[in-house]
Amino acid sequence: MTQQADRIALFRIMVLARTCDDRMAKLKAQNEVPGSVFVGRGQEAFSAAAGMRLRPGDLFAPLIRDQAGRFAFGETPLDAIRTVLGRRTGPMRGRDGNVHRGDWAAGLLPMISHLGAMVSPVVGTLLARRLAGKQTAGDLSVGVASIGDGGMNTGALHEAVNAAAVERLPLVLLVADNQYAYSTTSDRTYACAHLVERAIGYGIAGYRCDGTDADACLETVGAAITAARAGKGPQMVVADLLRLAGHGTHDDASYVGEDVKSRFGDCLQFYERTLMQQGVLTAESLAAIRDEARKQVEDAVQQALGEPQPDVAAEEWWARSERDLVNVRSA
Amino acid sequence: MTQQADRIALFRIMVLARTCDDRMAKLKAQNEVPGSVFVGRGQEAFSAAAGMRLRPGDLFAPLIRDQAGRFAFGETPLDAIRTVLGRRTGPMRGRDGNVHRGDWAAGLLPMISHLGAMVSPVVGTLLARRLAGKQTAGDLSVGVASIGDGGMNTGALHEAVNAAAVERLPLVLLVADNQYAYSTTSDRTYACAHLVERAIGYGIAGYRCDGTDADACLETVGAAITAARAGKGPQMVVADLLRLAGHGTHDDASYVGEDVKSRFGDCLQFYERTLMQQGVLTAESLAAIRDEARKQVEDAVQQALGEPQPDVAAEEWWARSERDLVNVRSA
Amino acid sequence: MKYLEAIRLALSELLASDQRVFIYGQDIAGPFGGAFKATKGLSERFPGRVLNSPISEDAMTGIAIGAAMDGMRPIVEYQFADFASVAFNQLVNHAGTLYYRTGRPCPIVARLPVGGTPGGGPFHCQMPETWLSNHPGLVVVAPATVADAYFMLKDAVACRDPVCFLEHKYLYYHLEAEFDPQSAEHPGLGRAVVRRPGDDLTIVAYSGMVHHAIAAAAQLESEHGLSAEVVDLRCVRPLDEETILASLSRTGRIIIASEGWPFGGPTAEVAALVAEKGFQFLDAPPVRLAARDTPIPFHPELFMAHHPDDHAIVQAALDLARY
Amino acid sequence: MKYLEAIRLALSELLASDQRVFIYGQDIAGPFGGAFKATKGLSERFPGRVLNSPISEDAMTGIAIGAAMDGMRPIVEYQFADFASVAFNQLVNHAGTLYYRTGRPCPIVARLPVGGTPGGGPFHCQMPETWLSNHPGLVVVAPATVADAYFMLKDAVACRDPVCFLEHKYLYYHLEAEFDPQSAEHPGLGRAVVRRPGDDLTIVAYSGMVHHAIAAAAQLESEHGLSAEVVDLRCVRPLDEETILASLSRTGRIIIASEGWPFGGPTAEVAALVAEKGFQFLDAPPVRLAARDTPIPFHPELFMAHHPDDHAIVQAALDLARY
Ligand SMILES: Cc1ncc(C[n+]2csc(CCOP(=O)(O)OP(=O)(O)O)c2C)c(N)n1
Ligand SMILES: Cc1ncc(C[n+]2csc(CCOP(=O)(O)OP(=O)(O)O)c2C)c(N)n1
Ligand SMILES: [Mg+2]
Ligand SMILES: [Mg+2]
Repeated sequence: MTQQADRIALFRIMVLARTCDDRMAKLKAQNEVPGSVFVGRGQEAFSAAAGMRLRPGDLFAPLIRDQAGRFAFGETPLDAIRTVLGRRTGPMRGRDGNVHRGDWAAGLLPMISHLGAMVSPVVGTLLARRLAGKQTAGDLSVGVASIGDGGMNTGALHEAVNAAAVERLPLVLLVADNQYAYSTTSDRTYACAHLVERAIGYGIAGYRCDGTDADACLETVGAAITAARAGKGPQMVVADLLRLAGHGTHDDASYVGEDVKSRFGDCLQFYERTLMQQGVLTAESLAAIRDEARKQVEDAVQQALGEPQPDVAAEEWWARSERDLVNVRSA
Repeated sequence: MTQQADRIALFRIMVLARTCDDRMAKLKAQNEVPGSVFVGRGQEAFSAAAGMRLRPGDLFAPLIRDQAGRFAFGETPLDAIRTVLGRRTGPMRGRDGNVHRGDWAAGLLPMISHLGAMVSPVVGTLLARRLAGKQTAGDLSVGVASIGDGGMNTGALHEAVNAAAVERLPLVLLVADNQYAYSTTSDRTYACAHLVERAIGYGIAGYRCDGTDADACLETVGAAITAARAGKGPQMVVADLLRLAGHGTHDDASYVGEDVKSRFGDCLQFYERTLMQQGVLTAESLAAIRDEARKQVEDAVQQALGEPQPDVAAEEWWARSERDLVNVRSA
Repeated sequence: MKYLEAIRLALSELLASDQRVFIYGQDIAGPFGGAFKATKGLSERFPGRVLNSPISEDAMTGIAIGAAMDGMRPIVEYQFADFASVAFNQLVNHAGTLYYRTGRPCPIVARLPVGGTPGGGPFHCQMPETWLSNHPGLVVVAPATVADAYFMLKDAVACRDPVCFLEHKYLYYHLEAEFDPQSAEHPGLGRAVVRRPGDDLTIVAYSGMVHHAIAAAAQLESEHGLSAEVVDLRCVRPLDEETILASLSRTGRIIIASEGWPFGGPTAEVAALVAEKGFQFLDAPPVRLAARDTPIPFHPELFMAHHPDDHAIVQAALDLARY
Repeated sequence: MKYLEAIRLALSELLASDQRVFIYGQDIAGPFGGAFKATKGLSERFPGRVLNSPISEDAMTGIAIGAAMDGMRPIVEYQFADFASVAFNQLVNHAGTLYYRTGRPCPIVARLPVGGTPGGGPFHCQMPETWLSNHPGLVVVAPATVADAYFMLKDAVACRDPVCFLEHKYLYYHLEAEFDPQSAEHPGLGRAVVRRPGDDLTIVAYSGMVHHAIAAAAQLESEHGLSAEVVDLRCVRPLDEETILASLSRTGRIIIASEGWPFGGPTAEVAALVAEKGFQFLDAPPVRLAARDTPIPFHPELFMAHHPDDHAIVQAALDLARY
């Protein structure tokens, strides 16, 4: 892809994610959504950049603000919305919901809620591929795992990143430092000058980028992913940005200080302005992208709303795949 | 204390610890010890240095190679040996054994086995003292916690050090990088060039020292403890050294490569030679120190061997201090 | 007063009356005041004693342990009980072992928002009492009423041993009742109480399930002329065996209902207890009602079908009465 | 062959026959070969497939989960089951939930050295089956014989679901027996077996306790003319209810013995099971024998007094027979 085409594709994804997040929030307000709705407003550029640089066969372990990265990696608006709506259709069949959707077969990991817990499974998959001889030296399939400034302080995250470093696996840790862990300010969650300083302690490459600058995200995240593919071991990219919404739609984020708000803009607005100024986008193409996104999302919403709820009577209450362990016997 | 007196005191402790460790190993060989025996051979200088710079009111959370630090902090050979022998006397009353001995009231924490788990309780005690107004600005009571190269990779360690950094508490983390985690070489446990690089990621001060050089240990650990007392927040000191024995007496350490052995000497031998060369020690004073240590340990062994075993019939099988919860009621 | 407000009132009174008390947890400081607002306004009223923690449940717990051993009475708020799974080791292997090992108790209170709400899904609805109860040393309580939420929290802080305090999330906002915080009259921390007397059968429950049991008892009375006695365990570890057996001795029939999973835990323990020590009282087999043996589903309809409710209890009671 | 050697043989055959199998854990690579030597020689024979891990139980488990979801059959060795407490979350909330949530099973095997040895103390002697069994999704097995150690480990790897494989440390070196690894005849993974037939009472046990039960049964026979049937659960989660109830239906009396702690878990579950579903068979109350409700003491004499043994079972059997 030419670089301009790439930038437009990135912008498209960001618009689509923003549109989808907004629509989900509206569905929540309309009482169509059983659980919480989490949005990635303000974090689309960083998240999308990762998805843009992944390819089939790679892994992506998104968290709660990664609608953009999910779309870039191939998730459909329909799967996103039908899961948020708890429909029987879609990957989680109403058994799990909202941001917990995923598909191991497609390399899109369905998160469990415990922060930090999704990184070691990515590491394990990458290790498995090496052991199984599925990797091509110099052109490795990589695994991207998302984490936030708060999640960086979980024991699970520490153990997983260290293990990846020891094995020199192609893990790319995407750290979205959005200044808050829920309501908690960064000064209450870590004490280093910048989270990128964690990288040296793990013995892995570290990168910083301005999460509000989409081109910078694409470039930096792209470089990290390229290095991982090349066999340079785990990479950590830390983006500075701000969550431009509540933790979930239930949260008014009134705790976010004006000073902080003044420091961070909206990556989508910035990118739109930039691409317009540079003539990469025109009023027409912009309108087309927006209409297209609205249509994609609206089509998905309408279809999802029409899809069946889980059938309680038919539900199979089985936590194990082996129905009769009495007969489980090795060949 | 004059600096020379300090050095002699340090040497005394190292000799006492080595003598005690050796005697415990002998007791184990003589089938007097129910459980495992872990020794700190080769690590006495680093461990003792910490204990030497602590004072009553401070905290020390030793691990399995800290006999020297324990003695320096005030543990008696008798409490050490009676615990290893499982006697009813002594702090653990035969309920817990060997390296798990301690006394919260004296600030000597009785470790649980799970590596990394003892650091957050030290942090909590330091936090409690700040909250209770028990600390004097500029002259804080500090908490030293030991950890090894292997234990540095536990989630518990990560969470605890980060929390201490956020609260800027006077924690001094003593990292003994003895090249192995049990049989596992460092290249299989961490990937950074040196573990001191973890400090920057936590936003705390980091120090390196040669664990085989007792003077260097005393100086570096002393500086770290002084900084912590002054209110400069958590400090991390990483010593390079080698465990000059098996993981426990049950382990012949045959996995330790000759190359590694050639790189690390015995801190006790080095210090003895240095102090003799400098005339700080004479043949006589050295002999006296050794005899004194042997006598102290032997007296403790003889007394401990004569002390009673736990009385099974009289054992109180209570895991809770409240015997009747039905009546527990707030005032 | 709401169940949540009773907890907040107890917390504020504890902070006001006991300098040893402080609260540590994620997002509990003002202006936010906690994911469920249990600490709303407290950090402002008690500066420096309501502290936000990093997302580090293992360290949060270890920090509370260290503070408690140094003479404080720390209260840890976990955002959801489900996340205390990563604090499991510090709770059971550290807090729970200190008294036996050292003779010094470890008075921490772990506040755990438990139980299901529609749409909560597999990781925000769990009941943790079973995996907190096997290791020795911990006290596990589960208040079902507004008054208990208040009094038992104070009793938990008064208790010298580590207490896991299970707060039911559904009750936070949905349960409201008047009570007199001044009243000296309330049952001790380890005491089970009869919420509703009855003669024909005993329904044992705890936490949110108590309300299903009471509703079921009312329906059994009005629609089926069956008199069910409802025993609220209040404290699941240790159990108040006396109260359970006394009720069974009167009724001869017993149902144990829980929102938790079926294998092991308090329902098994109570069923085993009555079989072992109440055998002669049993006119019929003890009946256990627990959740389905799967993760807790996200979809509200699946969620409602996942755990027993008053209808399930009524059905079981009718079958049991017929035995 | 010793119990430990049977495990090593199974591991080596699994590595030889199935390229999907690899082993991950602390100190398992050569020349060391593991804290208990279960993997001695295997890293040399199977280069790159027996990997030392950092001291990171949570990550070790998550790594196995990821590998399993990608088609491998990982075996994780925890140095002591006690330390799996810090892997609790990945085991119960991740491995255990994947099949129900996604429809894709997670075939990992967690090898957990369990049980007491004199002088082991509070953190090297624990039985983890109770806290591994409440959450849905995990299979928990506890081989008590040399043949089971071999066959059940192979069956565990064949099982599509996550299996916690409890290896008793005392049996590692102390239990020796001949068996034919070629024999196609062995009970399925979830099957309980009658180790010794009897008519007067049933003794249910698992893991190391099975041997106390067998010794007790022999003594009851020779010294007291009592015929005790010994049922080895083998798989504690899920339970083979059929075999337990069938034995009870013949004997009418049952003792459930475990080295684990008393509250909840398999002993409570089996007692509750027989009370619920075997009520009509019970000629006497079910009897539970479990460890003392304290941490496991270090001193050998306290340790021996902490858990039930053959003498305790004999005593309980005599009382039960007299009921
Ligand atoms: C182990 C664990 N503890 C607590 C929570 C509850 N929780 C969910 S999101 C969140 C804040 C996360 O902050 P951060 O990692 O910075 O991500 P952000 O929400 O800012 O994107 C918390 C505390 C959790 N999911 N997991
Ligand atoms: C969480 C946990 N996992 C495993 C163990 C078992 N174990 C005890 S000591 C040890 C090696 C520790 O290595 P290191 O931290 O380098 O300390 P050293 O023994 O070298 O002093 C291990 C794996 C443990 N105690 N805790
Ligand atoms: Mg954040
Ligand atoms: Mg080491």
